[in-house]
Amino acid sequence: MSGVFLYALLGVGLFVLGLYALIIHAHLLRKILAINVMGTGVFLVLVALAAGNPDAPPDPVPHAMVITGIVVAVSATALALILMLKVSVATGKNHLSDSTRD
Amino acid sequence: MTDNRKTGKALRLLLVSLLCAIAAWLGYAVLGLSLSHVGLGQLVGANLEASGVSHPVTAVLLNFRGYDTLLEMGVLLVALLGVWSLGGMPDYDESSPGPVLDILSRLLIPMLMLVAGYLLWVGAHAPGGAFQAGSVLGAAGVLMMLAGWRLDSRFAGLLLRVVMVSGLGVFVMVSTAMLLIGNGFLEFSPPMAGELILLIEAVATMSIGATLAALFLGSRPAVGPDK
Amino acid sequence: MSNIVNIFLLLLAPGLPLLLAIPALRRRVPWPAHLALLPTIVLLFLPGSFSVELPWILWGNAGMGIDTGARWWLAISVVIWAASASCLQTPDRRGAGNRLTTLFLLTLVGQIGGILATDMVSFFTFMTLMGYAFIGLLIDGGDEKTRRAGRIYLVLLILADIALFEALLIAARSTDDLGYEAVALAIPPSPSSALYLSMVIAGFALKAGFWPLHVWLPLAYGSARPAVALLLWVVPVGTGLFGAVRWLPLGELSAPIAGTLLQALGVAGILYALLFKVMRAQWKQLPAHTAIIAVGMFAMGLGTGLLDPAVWNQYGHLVPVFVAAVGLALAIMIAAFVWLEKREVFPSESDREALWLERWAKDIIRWGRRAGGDTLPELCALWLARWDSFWQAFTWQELFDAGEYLLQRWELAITLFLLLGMVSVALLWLDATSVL
Amino acid sequence: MNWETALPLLIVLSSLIPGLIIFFLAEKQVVARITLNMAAALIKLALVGVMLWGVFHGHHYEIRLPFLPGLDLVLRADPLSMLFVTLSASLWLATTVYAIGYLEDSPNRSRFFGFFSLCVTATVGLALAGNLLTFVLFYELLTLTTYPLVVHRGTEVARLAGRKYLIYTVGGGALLLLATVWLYTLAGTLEFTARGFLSGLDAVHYPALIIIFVLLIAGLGVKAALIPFHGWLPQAMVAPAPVSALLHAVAVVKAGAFGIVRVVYDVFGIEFAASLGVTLPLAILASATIIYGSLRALFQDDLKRRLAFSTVSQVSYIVLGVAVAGPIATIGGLVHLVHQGVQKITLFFCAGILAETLGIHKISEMNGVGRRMPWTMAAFTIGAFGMIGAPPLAGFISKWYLGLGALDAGQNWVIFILAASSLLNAAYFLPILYRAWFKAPPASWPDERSFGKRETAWALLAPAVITAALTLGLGLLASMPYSPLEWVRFITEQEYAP
Amino acid sequence: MTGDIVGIPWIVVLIVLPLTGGMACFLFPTISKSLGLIFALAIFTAVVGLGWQLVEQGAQRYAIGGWGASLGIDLYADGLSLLMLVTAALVGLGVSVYSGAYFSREKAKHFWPLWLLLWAALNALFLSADIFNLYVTLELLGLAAVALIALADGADALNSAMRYLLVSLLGSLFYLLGVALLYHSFGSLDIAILAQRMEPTPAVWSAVGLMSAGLLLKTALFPMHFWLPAAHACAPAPVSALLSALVVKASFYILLRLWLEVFALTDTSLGQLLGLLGATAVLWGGIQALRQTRLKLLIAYSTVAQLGYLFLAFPLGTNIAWKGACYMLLSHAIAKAAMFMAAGNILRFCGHDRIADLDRIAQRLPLTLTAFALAGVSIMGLPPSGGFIGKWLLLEASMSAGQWWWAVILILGGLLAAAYFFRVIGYAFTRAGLTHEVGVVPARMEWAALVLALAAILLGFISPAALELMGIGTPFGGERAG
Amino acid sequence: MLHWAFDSLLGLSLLWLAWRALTSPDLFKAIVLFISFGLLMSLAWVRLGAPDVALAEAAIGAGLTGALLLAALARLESIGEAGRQKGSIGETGAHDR
Repeated sequence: MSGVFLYALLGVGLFVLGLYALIIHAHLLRKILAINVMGTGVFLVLVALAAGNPDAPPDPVPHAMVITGIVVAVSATALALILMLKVSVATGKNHLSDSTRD
Repeated sequence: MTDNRKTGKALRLLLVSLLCAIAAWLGYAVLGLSLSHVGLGQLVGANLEASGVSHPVTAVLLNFRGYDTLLEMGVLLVALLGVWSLGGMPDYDESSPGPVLDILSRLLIPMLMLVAGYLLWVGAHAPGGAFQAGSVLGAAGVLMMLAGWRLDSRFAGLLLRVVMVSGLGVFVMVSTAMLLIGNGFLEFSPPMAGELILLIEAVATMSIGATLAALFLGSRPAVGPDK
Repeated sequence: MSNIVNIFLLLLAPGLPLLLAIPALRRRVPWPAHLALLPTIVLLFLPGSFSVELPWILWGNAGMGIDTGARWWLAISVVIWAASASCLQTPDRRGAGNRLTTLFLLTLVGQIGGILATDMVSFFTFMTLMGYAFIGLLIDGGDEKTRRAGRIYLVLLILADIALFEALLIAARSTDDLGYEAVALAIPPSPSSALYLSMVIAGFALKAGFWPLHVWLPLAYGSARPAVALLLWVVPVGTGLFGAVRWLPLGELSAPIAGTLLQALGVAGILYALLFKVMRAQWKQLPAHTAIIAVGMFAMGLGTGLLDPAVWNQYGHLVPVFVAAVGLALAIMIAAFVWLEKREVFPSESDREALWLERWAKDIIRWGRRAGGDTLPELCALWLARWDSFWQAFTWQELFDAGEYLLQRWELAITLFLLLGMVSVALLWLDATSVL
Repeated sequence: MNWETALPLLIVLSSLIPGLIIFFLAEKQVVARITLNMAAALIKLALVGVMLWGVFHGHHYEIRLPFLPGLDLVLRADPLSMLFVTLSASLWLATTVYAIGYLEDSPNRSRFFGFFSLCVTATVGLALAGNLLTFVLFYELLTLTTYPLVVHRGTEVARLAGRKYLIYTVGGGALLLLATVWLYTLAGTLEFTARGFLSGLDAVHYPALIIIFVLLIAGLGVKAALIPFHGWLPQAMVAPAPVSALLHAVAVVKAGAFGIVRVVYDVFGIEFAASLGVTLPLAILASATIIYGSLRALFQDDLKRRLAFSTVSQVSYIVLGVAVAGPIATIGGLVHLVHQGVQKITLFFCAGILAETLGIHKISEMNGVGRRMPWTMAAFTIGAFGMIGAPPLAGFISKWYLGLGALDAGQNWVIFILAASSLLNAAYFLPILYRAWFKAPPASWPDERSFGKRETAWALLAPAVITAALTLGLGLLASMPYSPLEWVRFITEQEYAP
Repeated sequence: MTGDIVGIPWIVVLIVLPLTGGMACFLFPTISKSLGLIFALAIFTAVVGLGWQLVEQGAQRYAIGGWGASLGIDLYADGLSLLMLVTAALVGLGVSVYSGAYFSREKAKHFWPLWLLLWAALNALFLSADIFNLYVTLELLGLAAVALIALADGADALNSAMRYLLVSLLGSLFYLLGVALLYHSFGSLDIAILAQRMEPTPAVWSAVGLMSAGLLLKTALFPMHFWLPAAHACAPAPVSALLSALVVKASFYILLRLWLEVFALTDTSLGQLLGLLGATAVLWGGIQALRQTRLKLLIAYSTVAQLGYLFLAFPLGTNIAWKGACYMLLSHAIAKAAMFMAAGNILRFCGHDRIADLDRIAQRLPLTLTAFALAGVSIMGLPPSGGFIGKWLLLEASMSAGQWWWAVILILGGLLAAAYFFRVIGYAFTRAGLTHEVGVVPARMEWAALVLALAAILLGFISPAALELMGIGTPFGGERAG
Repeated sequence: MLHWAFDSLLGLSLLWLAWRALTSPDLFKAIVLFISFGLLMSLAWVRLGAPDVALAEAAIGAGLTGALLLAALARLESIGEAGRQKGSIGETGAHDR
């Protein structure tokens, strides 16, 4: 029972940690990593709480949701990475630059 | 300069404390959850019979909440489209892999394919399923590409696109076909539900594998601005 | 039948000159100025008083008609107009002859219409037409002095029109019918009768050149061309006097203050003209001063009428005769002078004397300039240099320099003064009627 | 849809549709454009004539279009709207003729005439508006359709003038909208009703109503060029002369004034407004505008600018007439709506003719112009005397009723304002006339165009002469049946009927 | 016949059609242009069909797979969904027509499948009644949008696409965490069931906060709008149109749904906060737009401002306020799409979009400028446009709620909008200092923009019907609901 | 008790790995740490009774994502080098390890 909350809290921790990293790092690759960590945190909250009742088998719906989420995450990561590369090629920088203002 | 650093430090401190507060609040909220009424587990269990598969997660993924999965296939396709639209098809010029990788890949790839097949099949009643199988297949593809294998350009056209699209396509087709035979959308009648799910999963596995491999490949654009 | 002829003639008397005033219509007409007088002359010989109501015109109760008083006045006018028209037929010097004729005819329309009008609004309308057309006549082709006279008269005319307009409004408030008699009957009991009287007196005093508002008269007499000089009495002065008689509720009302004031004005005018002008023996100015004296006498008469209605009722009918007589006399006098001048009896003299009205206005401007134009801009420049373009539009310097015409400037001064005056009058009046 | 419903719509459409078609005509299709323009103007006038007759005989023309929950778009013909509609339709015809002459050979004529027609559409719609919402709609439409006309020349000056115009009018529109919504939430209706629809409201709302009144007047005052919202008007003079003419005489300025009339009579109701104590401040504001506009006009050397400030001054007569709050003053104010329009359009026509024929823009260039262009200056003279209020011209009638009405309502101070204004009007118009008629013409004009024997193109001169004749006719024959004065009396009888 | 049409499960058709279309265009890139148009028309027809169905039968609930909530996923269509679908269909059709001429062959190959999948995501999102399903659609939408932005070449576009991707992912994760909390609080993902079981606990408040934050980030409400101007300005013109018109509205729609049904909050302090942010957005966006020197950036900032309007309904919370916001949303979508298209035309014509050098566009590109101006009219909220209706309703709501300050914001926002749009229009009349090379603008692009702009104006005339349609299934509560 | 200890240990290592992965100055190290994080994560999924998720995490979350990240890093570095060689792009952050 307590393990459930332990993992759920861990999920929250990962989420906030990822958020922190996302904000403070400029490097795009790090940002992408941070987003992934955040995602894992959220998944952890979902799944951990699904195992709430030790007597019954865990709720499969959050599991399915997380699997969906993982696939979504990898798709997004793939797109993000290639976009990052393109940005790097185009600007020579691997962080975002604000160049829309004349 | 030092001022900047100071303000930067102060800002960071502020951020940390803010995030700590958020974490604390979220933690409090999570701890406050009463888990006495469990989610849909029992409901899933009760309807498992009608789903056509015996493994609850697969049942949820492909039957109860199959629509999510359908859209998820769409997400994969969009990611692929995005990657392709950014760089087009990747370049074929690649340094040759080392001998270790070469041998390893010769050994690993057939095994991975086997694993994928197994996962797909077992998914109906035990952990496993299309995504896991697909990703294993994808891993095999990645390995093959690391080993220098490239898709023959003859297959890079329509055929490749068909493979990429097939996962989503078959899913949509089958679901819509249900509509046409008088069921609801995505409503698999129990007698053939298992078969249909397997069909969808099989095609999806192949498609997912191909897509994941293509995503990997696509992440290697040519250097320099491409027009 | 005869009635229709009468009405036709009544309409034609101002109508024909009006039509002829349009250059295109008189292009092929010989002697248009004389021709224009024809219906009026015929009208003079129709017996009896008659009148016609004109529906649709203005607000419905306008009318024209002729009675004994009007007939006298009309007769003398026609004579003088005919004389003037004869003088008009001089060779065209500056290409303005065409326009001069137009103005001449318009003035004619105004004057004849004014005489024939049976209600105040029509009279006012015709008189306005006459006034402005006459100014045009006066300054058209005139020299600087004439123009100055014209400008002064223009200002007086505008003021007069305003005053008379107010008077009209008061009258209209008292009665729906703006015929002379109806007004004369309605005004005495009205609470605004004092205001009405003062407005009417002010208006006609301005129009007719009562002392001390006579300044333009000598100027005009001195410099206007003969045709115009002949008309000076009949047109602006005479019509003004004629109007005053008609508009004032003479014989119905006893107004001691107004009466005394008028008498005083009359006496002052006469004395002024006698003492300061006639004594100087400027022969050429004689008609002007004669006119001033005549106006003064007329003012005395009016004052007496206002003081004692009974006297007016007894002798009022003589007024037109008097005016007509003076008019005729003046016309003859002018004709004589014209004749004399042609024989170069008088040395040409330039009257350099500055007019008080103009001097006064110029002083105001000068003070204003000194106070505002010289000191303020310096201060402004000091303080507001930064606000360059925006504020400069509003500096006093700009304000004064922008008005490039003298005329405009002193109109402004007068306007301000008049506004001030109006406010004080208004305050007095409101105080009197205890509105406040 | 029967005839009585269709007519208001048809009147609006009669300029809308041709306007839209004109946009798509090529520059070269001169004949088609002229035909379309003239036909539209004539048809509109005919329709208005029919409607005028109908309204006089008690027919009820109304069309409703559901627009918002609980609120319809309403086009309705009542006597007051007919006054404005007739004015717009007739002067549109005149201005169209004039504009055809004026814009000969200039670029972008299709755009110009298109917006020109739309502008009239907006004006007519505004006149026929049966509730405040519809009014607001057309009011904004008017802003939008006049803007391209103001910047038509496409110069930097025009752009800046357009900007200023917009800042004022859009701002005004916003205030109007705010007030309208507020009013709607308070009263639950916006239908124009003779003698207002607010008098039944709870006294708790009176302070709000006063604020609403102020907002409404401010919003409308922008177009009516009440001080301190008049700043756009002189700037907008960069527009071509027909636009200025339309802007001043018919469309924009009048729309504002007409709106104020509507608000005071048909929204608040004059008695109710008076009991709220808002009419006196309005009258004072109008008076201040009258005097201020005239004073500013005195110092303008640019002819159109002088006329513009004159408009600032003159339009406030209408407001003043309304604010004095009495039947006779109402007659004066409303009739001035028409009279000022006719007079001012004459003056602008003439100013345009001078600019177009001789290149004269400044008063100081006008020496002796009467000799060169007698007909034009004759028309100008009539217009100017009308403005001064000399009898028997149209302006005299307005001034007469204003003054009489003020006396009648016990607001004696107003006649002093009228007097001062007349004086100032004379002060800024007569010098022009003096110059034009009695000064010697210069050796050559700034930019003279030859029109053969005639003094200028007939299409330019004819409208000016006709409106000048109208100025005379409207004054002289003021009591003729169907004259504006008679019509206004008809309106007033309804508004003040016991 | 009518029964047949009404009987078709249009809800499903609306999702399947664009999905199929996307796949078809992907498979057959050479004919993607014609395929895309055909599918666009078909989707439009389907929306009409659904509308008919809703009118005939009221709000529709469709249980996918026959399971029904909360085991399965339900689709739900009421007036609000219909509004969004119609918005998407109108803009989508316009964009489809426009894009047919806009993109080169190479780009079109990528554009059409992405666009149709994006449309699928939109339709799925508007029809979903399941909060996790909404997450999936959000992701689909976000990725498609990112890919579309990146279709524009150049560093700026890539930069802004990247930023948008990160923001979008972050927002989705916030949302997903909220979903997790809600699911574990109430054991269901269905909106209706959640609404029944709703009770205020810390977890629910956290979910409200998280989901709102995530969705606001995606909706770009001030101060979370930082990513929007660049993204919307750098994207290809039709994509800008889609983003401003539809994509940001999608997350707003979810927020609205949650707010209206799930959270049904009586405590309005959060609503006041949203209103305040909205008001700030209106002013800030307006002022920023006024300061821009480039046309597309101006329009993008205008979007920031206009999004602010939508949030003014939150503190008011009345039926009429919601309807006003929704009408605003609809007309803004259409007008803004038209405006971006017009800007695209101008960009192609002049080769730049510097406002001060527009160089007599009024003469040379009249249709486009007309489109721009008409769209501007709606955005400014001048009558008789759709924007006016929205503004009127919001004004009415705020005045009757006695919260007049929102009315003032609305008015000020309109004034600002007028200021920045007329700045553009003013320069369109003048001659620029230097003349530019003139590009060819296909007539199709001009007309697409113009027709959409006209639609934005015409929206003003159909409001009674539109408001009635919007009210199917009473998504905004009763007429009197406070 | 043992479960407790295991869970705590697992949790702490996950947190530490995540922290290191996100803060490590060397990008390559960071990615490797992230992959290990993913693998450890699948252990956690198993502990939570979600073997399906564990499988997916191992295959997709750790495996494929890791491969994608590594490949991306490699390309990023080569882009940086190319930029440096060309000399056109002075500032590059590819090597901020």
